[in-house]
Amino acid sequence: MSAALELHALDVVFGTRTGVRDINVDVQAGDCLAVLGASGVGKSSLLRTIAGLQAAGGGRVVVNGTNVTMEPPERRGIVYLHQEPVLFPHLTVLDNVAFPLQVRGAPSSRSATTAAAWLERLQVDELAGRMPSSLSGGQRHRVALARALCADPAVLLLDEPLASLDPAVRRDVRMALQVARTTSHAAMLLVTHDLDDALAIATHVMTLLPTGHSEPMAPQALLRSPPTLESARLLGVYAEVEGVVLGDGSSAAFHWLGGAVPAAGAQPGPAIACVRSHEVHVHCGARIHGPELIVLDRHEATHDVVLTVRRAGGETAVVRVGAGVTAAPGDVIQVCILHGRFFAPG
Amino acid sequence: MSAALELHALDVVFGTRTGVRDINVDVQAGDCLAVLGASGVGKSSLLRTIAGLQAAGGGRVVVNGTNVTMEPPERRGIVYLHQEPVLFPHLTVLDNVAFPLQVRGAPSSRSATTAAAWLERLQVDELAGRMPSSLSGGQRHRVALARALCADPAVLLLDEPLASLDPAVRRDVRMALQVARTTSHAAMLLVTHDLDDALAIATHVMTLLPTGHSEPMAPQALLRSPPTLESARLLGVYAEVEGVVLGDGSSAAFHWLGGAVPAAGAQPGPAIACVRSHEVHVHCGARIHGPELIVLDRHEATHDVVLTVRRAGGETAVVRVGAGVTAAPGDVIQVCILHGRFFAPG
Amino acid sequence: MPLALAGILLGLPILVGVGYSVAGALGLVGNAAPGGLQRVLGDTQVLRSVVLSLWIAMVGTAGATIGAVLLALAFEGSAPLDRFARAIGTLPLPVPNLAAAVAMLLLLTQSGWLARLAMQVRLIASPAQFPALVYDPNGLGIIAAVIWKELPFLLLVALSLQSLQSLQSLRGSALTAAARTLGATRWQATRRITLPLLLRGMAPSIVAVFVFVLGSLELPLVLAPSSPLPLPLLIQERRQALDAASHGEAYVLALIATGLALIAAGMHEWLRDDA
Amino acid sequence: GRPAPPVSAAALATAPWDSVVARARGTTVVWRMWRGDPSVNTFIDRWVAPRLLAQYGITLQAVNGQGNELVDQLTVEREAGATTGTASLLWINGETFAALRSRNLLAGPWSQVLPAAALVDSASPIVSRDFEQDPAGYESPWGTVQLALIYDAVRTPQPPRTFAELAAWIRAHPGRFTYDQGFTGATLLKSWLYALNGGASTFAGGFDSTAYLAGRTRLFGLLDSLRPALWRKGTQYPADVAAMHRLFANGEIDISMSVNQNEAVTKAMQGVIPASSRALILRDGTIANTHFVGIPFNAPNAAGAMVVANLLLSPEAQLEKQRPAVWADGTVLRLATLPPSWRMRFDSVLNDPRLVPADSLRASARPEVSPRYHERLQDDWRRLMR
Amino acid sequence: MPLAKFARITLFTALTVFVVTPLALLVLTSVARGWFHPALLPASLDASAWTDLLTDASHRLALRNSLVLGSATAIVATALALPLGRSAAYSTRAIRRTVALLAFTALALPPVALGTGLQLTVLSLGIGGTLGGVFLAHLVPALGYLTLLFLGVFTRWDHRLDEVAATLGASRAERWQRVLLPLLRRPIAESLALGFLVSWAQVALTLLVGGGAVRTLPLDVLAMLQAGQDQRAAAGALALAIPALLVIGAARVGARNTAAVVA
Ligand SMILES: Nc1ncnc2c1ncn2[C@@H]1O[C@H](COP(=O)(O)OP(=O)(O)OP(=O)(O)O)[C@@H](O)[C@H]1O
Ligand SMILES: Nc1ncnc2c1ncn2[C@@H]1O[C@H](COP(=O)(O)OP(=O)(O)OP(=O)(O)O)[C@@H](O)[C@H]1O
Ligand SMILES: [Mg+2]
Ligand SMILES: [Mg+2]
Repeated sequence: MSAALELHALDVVFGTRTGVRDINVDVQAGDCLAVLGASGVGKSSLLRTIAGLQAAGGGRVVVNGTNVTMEPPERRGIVYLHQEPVLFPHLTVLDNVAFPLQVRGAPSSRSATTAAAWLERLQVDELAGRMPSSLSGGQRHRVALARALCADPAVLLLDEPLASLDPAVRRDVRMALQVARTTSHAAMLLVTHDLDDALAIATHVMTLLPTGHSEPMAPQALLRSPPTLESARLLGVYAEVEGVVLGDGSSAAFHWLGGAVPAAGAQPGPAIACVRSHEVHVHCGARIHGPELIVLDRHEATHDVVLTVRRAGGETAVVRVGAGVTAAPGDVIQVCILHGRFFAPG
Repeated sequence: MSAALELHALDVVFGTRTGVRDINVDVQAGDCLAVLGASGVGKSSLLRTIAGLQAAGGGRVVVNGTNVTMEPPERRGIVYLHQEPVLFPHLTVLDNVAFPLQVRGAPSSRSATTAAAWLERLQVDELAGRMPSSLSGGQRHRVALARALCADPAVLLLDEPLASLDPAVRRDVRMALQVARTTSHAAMLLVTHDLDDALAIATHVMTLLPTGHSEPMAPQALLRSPPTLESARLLGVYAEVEGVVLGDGSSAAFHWLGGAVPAAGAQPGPAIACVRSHEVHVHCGARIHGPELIVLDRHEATHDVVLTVRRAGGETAVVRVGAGVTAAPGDVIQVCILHGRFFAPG
Repeated sequence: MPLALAGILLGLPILVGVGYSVAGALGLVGNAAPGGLQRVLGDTQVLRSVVLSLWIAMVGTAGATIGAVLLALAFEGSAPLDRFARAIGTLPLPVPNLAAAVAMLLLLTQSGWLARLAMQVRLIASPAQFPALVYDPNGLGIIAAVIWKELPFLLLVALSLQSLQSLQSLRGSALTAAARTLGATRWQATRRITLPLLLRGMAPSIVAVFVFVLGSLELPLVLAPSSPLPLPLLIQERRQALDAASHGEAYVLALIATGLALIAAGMHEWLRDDA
Repeated sequence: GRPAPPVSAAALATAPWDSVVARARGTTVVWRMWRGDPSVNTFIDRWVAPRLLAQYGITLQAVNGQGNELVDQLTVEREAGATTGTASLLWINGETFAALRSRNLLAGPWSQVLPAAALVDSASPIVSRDFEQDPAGYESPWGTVQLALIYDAVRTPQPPRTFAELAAWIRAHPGRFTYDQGFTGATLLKSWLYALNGGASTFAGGFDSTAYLAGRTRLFGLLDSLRPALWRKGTQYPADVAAMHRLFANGEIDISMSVNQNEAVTKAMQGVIPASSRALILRDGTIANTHFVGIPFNAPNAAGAMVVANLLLSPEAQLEKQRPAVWADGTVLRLATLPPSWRMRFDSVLNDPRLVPADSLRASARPEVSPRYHERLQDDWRRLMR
Repeated sequence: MPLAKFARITLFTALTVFVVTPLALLVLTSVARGWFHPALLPASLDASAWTDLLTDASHRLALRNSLVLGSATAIVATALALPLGRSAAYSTRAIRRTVALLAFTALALPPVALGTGLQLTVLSLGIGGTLGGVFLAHLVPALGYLTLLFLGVFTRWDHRLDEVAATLGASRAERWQRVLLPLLRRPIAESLALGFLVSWAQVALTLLVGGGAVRTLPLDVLAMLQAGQDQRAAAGALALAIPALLVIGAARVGARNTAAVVA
């Protein structure tokens, strides 16, 4: 069976110039492809092109085996959720959400029930009778999402559906998206800046960068070994440690001011190591062999701690370490990187 | 010296009813108060009330010692950044950013230079000549932010300035906000859903909940010991473990299906423990005393791993553990909670 | 499809109209003698007519625009005074031009109501002392009528633009709110944000008023000076003269009038950026 | 498809009158006429129309349109190949007739076959000629009028009685006289042209360029010398006679005028000018002319139109129309040929003290000359004097 | 706008005087016979102009013609201009400009040029001198005005509303029915009123294309005016204004739901 959504050599146009080139992607029904990319790289434009809201620069959009590249938006079976929610100002929240059912001719009592169910799943059921102009930012986002989900399309394009939500609501909305994906077998494309979203909902993820786009891969694979430095930076979980790779092949090692790390297969020369906080061990006081570092600054982030350290010589480095690490400015520590991904500096 | 911004018994109105009541807050020049709150709780309305865009239900807004409650917005010395960026559609990006300088009568060459500097700091300098309608969502946010910062006001109210940005850009924007706060000595109020923002920028944080609001406190304090279960949920870093507190006073202990945890001072009775991932130790195979748990599900999130576990009896629990934990479904483990915050179930 | 229909319904009559005028100017139809162009170009009366008509259209349109914008901005609220002012401001809209001309005649001539009032309070002693506003070579009476008649139209346009804007931007006028919290005074927000946006929206209507006033016959018919004669009257006079030469000139003049109006419209279309 | 072209007036003229009347029964006649005067409208709508309907079953639809509008309309209709036009009857005279005739836009000849045509005063040069042109059966007369000045007996107890007196009066009363740019003003200028150049006979017998130029020089010289004493110092002129009446009524000027000598009475009755307004005929003589009805070449209902034209010539219609309370329009009938009872009725109307006496009219009436004079004078005045 | 209360009241007073005085003069003139300089007010009142106007069958015919023409023009021109303005607004810049220029030309052509051209067309269609022909003629300037109106509306229209409706599966007809028309109630009401007014006040085109055979109220008023019948002309002018006022009022009521801002 062919995929629910296939993009063949799709080119996306920004204004007058071609921005993103040659996208080739299949999304099966029930799958979700997350798209990660820097701001302004063309994610929204890609989605709008697939939805038929702007003309493709080239290539084809195929839905369930049918080439829809020339079809108007309403005949593609694709629903697009705008990045900034657009609600019909003259309809109540409930009528907004019931809209896609009503245009499909559903009896109004049934469409109201379905719409109300979606509102409830997204925790905005008590807003049903309100007009959109009185909603808060996050409420508007959720109502727009409820409306898109209510349409129950073959292909669902979601442009940052989870922005502007607090973590508690976000978790529930993720769940609703999961439900939509698995129970209604929609093929989803999800634009997000948050890898957590991709990990929670997506079956695949691809990165979109000014330099090009990656092939879709499993979200965990991206998290563990991002293909490029740029894509690593998109994830926001890596500390970047500068150093140099010496030796090559299986004996290569990455040398930084905190010591050396085995780096089998890395290219020799100046390198940047991307390291997650749990891949770093910190020893307070000097207990193991290796250089001693003075902690200059400690910044507690939500999930980890960012330490700025200096070696006696004067060079400094920034490392992210586990939230349990207690090292404070002035302390002398040793930092042992257990694992890293090594890239040539950008 | 009085604070740059003082709110005295401020009531915020939603449509016709009073939503948030009795806000009393001081923000000193150069300080930043982050406001965390569930979607729809009234954060934007609070900011709009302070800015003078909607009338207060009661109370006073004082800026640098002057009561401005009855003043029009432009005479309050307060700049408000809308949650959804509002750019002037007939002005270029540069002119948008230079707008606040121009209305203050700055010579146009100087205002253009200053505006361009802000654009550069927010990495949108190459958009200077564009019209707003051609910008991407994140670009629009950044331009609006640049414009607000360019105004260099005594009080800066920022409504989710960091939404819609990818992690790399987000880091730079946080830095720009830091600069603005420290160099221009603005008093800032920052609405965000992301505790990381508060930790990076804010000197204080308060939570806004349907049940009421907290006193401002240090961001780290909130992260370490949130005052209520609801505020803990806002942070998105805690696993909630159900159990019961037995004993009281200093001998109280929290019993859950994975064992017991000292819970000095906790109220006896059913309780929920909020536990961060680094406060949990996992032993694979049975090595320490305590119940054995079977891993039912493992979900890798960006910063940690979410495990669903079951005791032989049949009860299940969800715990968040460090990203380095390798336990997989089917494994038998022991989970030791080292530390927790204990609340009566909501 | 609608575009094709437009081509037929708008384009065809225009084509026929312009074509007929060109044929008339060349002396091919309608008992018109050729050579009108040279005669018209060498005629100072024509030049004075063109200048007068442009002057009337320009000042009248400017006056109506300023008035409409002023009222739209001053009375945009929802207080009773605002509603009342908007209702009164649009009151002359349904009054046909002809009626407006009569009303201005009754008001403004040297023996009109204003003159009578002036006489009553002994400002003047005879009609001739009252300033000649009607049948006036500067067209002041026509300009007054144009403003009286077109201000309501432009006001309506301005009001409907304002309402469209507030309908679409979800929380009231977010743009002015943004401007004001950025430190713009109410006046600055008006001048830099509201006004430019309003004028952009009104621009086609303003040009339409200009174009309409330039060609309209009814007001000059009742209020115009006999010398110089506004262009539409000159066209009519030449057209109704019985000799073939005048007929030819009428068509040339009609083309000149169309050309002037189209230059205005073209300038507007050209200057407008569609961002 | 298009309806077959209707029977032309010329063809009908050869048929017996009864058959014309029969053909007209139950039809509608659209008559394009000057609809500006409520007196005329009332006469047409309340007197003529009901009688047409009662006697002939004809529905009369009187609509606005005069002069060159008609010429234009018919010209375009012919260019468009419209063999069936809109109007069946036209109110015309003078230069309009000339223009229509020269372009073959009129049907005819037909007017001589109207039964009532026998009553027309064909001996009168004013009725039998239209601006020196022979109607030649292409138009049928139905009323005559003569140019008169109108003054307010209270404001101006001693009005000028000759053109010379008028010039002196203007100089003595600066700013109190003007003339309009329309037909009435042109008729005054033409009358003045006669007076300055030895009478109408100088210009009789077709257009004579040298006579015209010599006369024009004299006339324009005089007008130029009068200019500073005119209303608005001669820089502006009222657009039409209605505007002039308005100035007169409101005391901006002291003398108005009309091509219908009796308008002083009818307009005063309508409240357009003060009740103390009077008419006077300048002794040097003023122009009198006749108005006609014509049938366009593409009239959809020529038979009906002929019946209407015939009714207009009936003594009943002519008498009614002449009543000061109705319209005060002069008759075109030769009263001598009428039965005595009719003559008496006409006499009683003509002797109405409010009207200009009939003998004074007869003595001062001057015929129209070639329409070219009218055209040239109007055109030259616009170019040289305005 | 930044105006003090005092300034607003002054402005309001000036506006009222400016607007109302001419209208009041029309009303007075329509009931005054022989009201001449220097009388500030008429000496006596006289309703004859009104009774004539209302009782005269020929005026009633003119009124009926005017009403029929006005309504037909309003409805047809709106129905055509709305989709035209919309598709032009969403087309390329070149098409947009062409349409705008066409619309301007429809307004700019002097009646002599447009009218004669139309007259020729209408005559060769065989509908010279009929209501239908005059209706076609009125349609041209009305279409010009209304196309500009909707072009303006749709260039500032948030077309994401269309996009959402389309991707949610609403067909073209449904988008019109459920989104566009409800949101456009006010512009449509205005367009109807404006289309009516364009036809209602039309003199020159009616005269030319109607060949004089189609009588409308403004033509009657023009004739009265040219005869110096100011009293009747004033009554006629007011008679012209009143139905139009009703139309505008109705439009306003029709638009009420979407026009909270406007009284
Ligand atoms: N009309 C236009 N002319 C020129 N550039 C344009 C035009 N429209 C969009 N762009 C550019 O195209 C790029 C892609 O825009 P798009 O909205 O797809 O970005 P995005 O990836 O969705 O970004 P974000 O995460 O900020 O929403 C942006 O850099 C934007 O500035
Ligand atoms: N006119 C109104 N009538 C009724 N309720 C209103 C009105 N305006 C706003 N509200 C309600 O007020 C509450 C606060 O809105 P506000 O925009 O301040 O929320 P918020 O905290 O900023 O939420 P978010 O994070 O989603 O932006 C919302 O629940 C909203 O529905
Ligand atoms: Mg985007
Ligand atoms: Mg908000």
